[in-house]
Amino acid sequence: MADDFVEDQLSVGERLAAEALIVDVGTFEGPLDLLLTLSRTQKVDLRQISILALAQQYLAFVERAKQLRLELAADYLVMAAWLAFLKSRLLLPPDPTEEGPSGEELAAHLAFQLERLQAMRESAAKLMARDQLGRDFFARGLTEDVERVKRVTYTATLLDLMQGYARIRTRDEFRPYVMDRDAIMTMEQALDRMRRLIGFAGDWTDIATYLPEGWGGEPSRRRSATAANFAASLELAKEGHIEIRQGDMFAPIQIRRKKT
Amino acid sequence: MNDDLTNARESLFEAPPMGEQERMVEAILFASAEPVSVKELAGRMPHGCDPAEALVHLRKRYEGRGVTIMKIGDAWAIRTASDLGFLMQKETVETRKLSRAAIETLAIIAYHQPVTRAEIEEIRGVSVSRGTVDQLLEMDWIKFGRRKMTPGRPVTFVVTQGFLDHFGLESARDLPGLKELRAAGLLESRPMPSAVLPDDREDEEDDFQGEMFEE
Amino acid sequence: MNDDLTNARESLFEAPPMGEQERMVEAILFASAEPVSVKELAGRMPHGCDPAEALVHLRKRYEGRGVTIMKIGDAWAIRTASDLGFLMQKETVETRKLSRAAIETLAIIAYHQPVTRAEIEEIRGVSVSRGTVDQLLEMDWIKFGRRKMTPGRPVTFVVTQGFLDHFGLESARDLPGLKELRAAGLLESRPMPSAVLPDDREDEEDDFQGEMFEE
Repeated sequence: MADDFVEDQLSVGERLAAEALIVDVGTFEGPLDLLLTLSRTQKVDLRQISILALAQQYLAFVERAKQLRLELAADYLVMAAWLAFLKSRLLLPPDPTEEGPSGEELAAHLAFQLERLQAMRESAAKLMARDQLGRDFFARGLTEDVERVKRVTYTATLLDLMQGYARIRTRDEFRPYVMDRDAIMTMEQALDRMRRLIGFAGDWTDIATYLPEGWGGEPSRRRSATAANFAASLELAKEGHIEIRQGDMFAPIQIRRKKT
Repeated sequence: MNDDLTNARESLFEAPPMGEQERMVEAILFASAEPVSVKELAGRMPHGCDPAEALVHLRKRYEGRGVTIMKIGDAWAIRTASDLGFLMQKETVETRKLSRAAIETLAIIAYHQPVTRAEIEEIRGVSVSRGTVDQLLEMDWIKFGRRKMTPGRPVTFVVTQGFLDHFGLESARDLPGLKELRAAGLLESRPMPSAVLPDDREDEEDDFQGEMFEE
Repeated sequence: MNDDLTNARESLFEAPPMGEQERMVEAILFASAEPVSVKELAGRMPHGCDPAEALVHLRKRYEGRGVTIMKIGDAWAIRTASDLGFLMQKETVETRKLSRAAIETLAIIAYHQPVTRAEIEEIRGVSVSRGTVDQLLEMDWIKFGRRKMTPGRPVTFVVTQGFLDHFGLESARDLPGLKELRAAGLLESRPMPSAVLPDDREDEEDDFQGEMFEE
């Protein structure tokens, strides 16, 4: 009689608690959080918690939520299904043919997860209870910034120097090509001139003597005119107008009109 | 064989006396709001100085004073004694209130570091929102650590010097209750006994693979 | 007439010992972003404190230390000891390439020394800025040579021993000529009949070739 009364009282109390939880359902951070909250009603160390009792509490909670037509998020229902499975494993005698971990192993892991989450919550609270910078202890208010003194040193390599010099000294060479024509004699020019002169070349004559006036002095001009004259001579020889000979290596090249 | 060279150098640039070095460290630490590493101290002090030794002396000198010399990671800073915080209402900075999720995530990172996002989610039993991680990153309390050498090479999170500085910790080893947690095995990552916890995605995959091979 | 009240209060709230007051002043001065007046100190410290006296003690304590307690106007602050100001500087040395104008000017001086500014400008085809010459003088790569015995007696520039040391040259005469530069591929331009300066070593060889054809 008295026992029944107490039990009734408890069940009323439990029902109220369950309803209070359901009202709070939005504040739970998922099924594990809810399980941790439920486990507190067992008023025992988490290491001695009855996972079976906890599973029953959770399933009762979900049942109650259903009756109240409360939408529970999917993960709550997944957890309910899993706990129902766990419950059956814990209650039934172990089936030796069944694969996988035993109900006890699964229960132990869930207990571990709950204990770990609880431990992290407590640690977080301890951490936040510590003296904090800017609240309990303070950094220097009047800091002196480290002044960055930048010293710049300049450097150059010998290569830079030589390239720089070469750049200045060859600047003139970058003028348009046509501007340098005064130092260039083309083969056509030479040929033109030699055709006119060749009639007078009855005897062997050094090709250098055919250089036009003003092209024998400055090296660049002389080089160009020499080359043009030589090329023109070859052309005239090919046409059969003259003959060419050279006595020795580096000896003067001589031409004369071909006797016809 | 390098000793000769070292000795030669030392005689060439004689370091200032230790008392002077202590003054220098004192001046540098006083001037900075941020912790200063021993390396940086050495870099700013004259050649041949031993800031580590100077710090030992300096630390002793400030014991019980209104400010203390604190070690934060591998750096040093001067902070006011925490029993005098009540004098500092004017300097108190209102810190942004952190959500419960952010505080728990921070604690998990601090106690379990280096830790992956999946591991944080396993411990908390819910997914970690991007905003939470972003907020902690922004506060410079956490940073990315090395990638884990597990499939997918996930990034990990670790706490920063700023975190240590904020909570007055010399290192993450000094976190309150760390030893007890470790002794209780609560910092181990213990896998689910090979089966199906609904929110454990990794295990599901493992099981799937296991089944494939078993069949 | 107020004394009675004050006394009554003082006995009611006993002021902390002077050592504690000193700690408080130390912490406040340390954490404050601005110098703090005695009045403000008194306002922040517990009733009955005597910050002025605490300051006397604190000041003495910091005598000869790396930081000093300084009076600024009618307020107090902790500041770096004046002899340690050099620690608040961090010198970074940055090495930059010499500007093109400076290199060209330097090259002309090296190849044509002693050379006047007007001559440099003639060769470069552009005016030489004072800054460029000053920079080279400052680097100790050029110096003033003898004045030219021409109207106006202009100063000349020559390269220094520092210049030779930097470029690893025995003398400026060791500088490679245009011909060698070309052989080394330093001149991209085709070997063209160039407007040569009479002192150009290259010409010696050109002439030699020319003579071949003359014979």
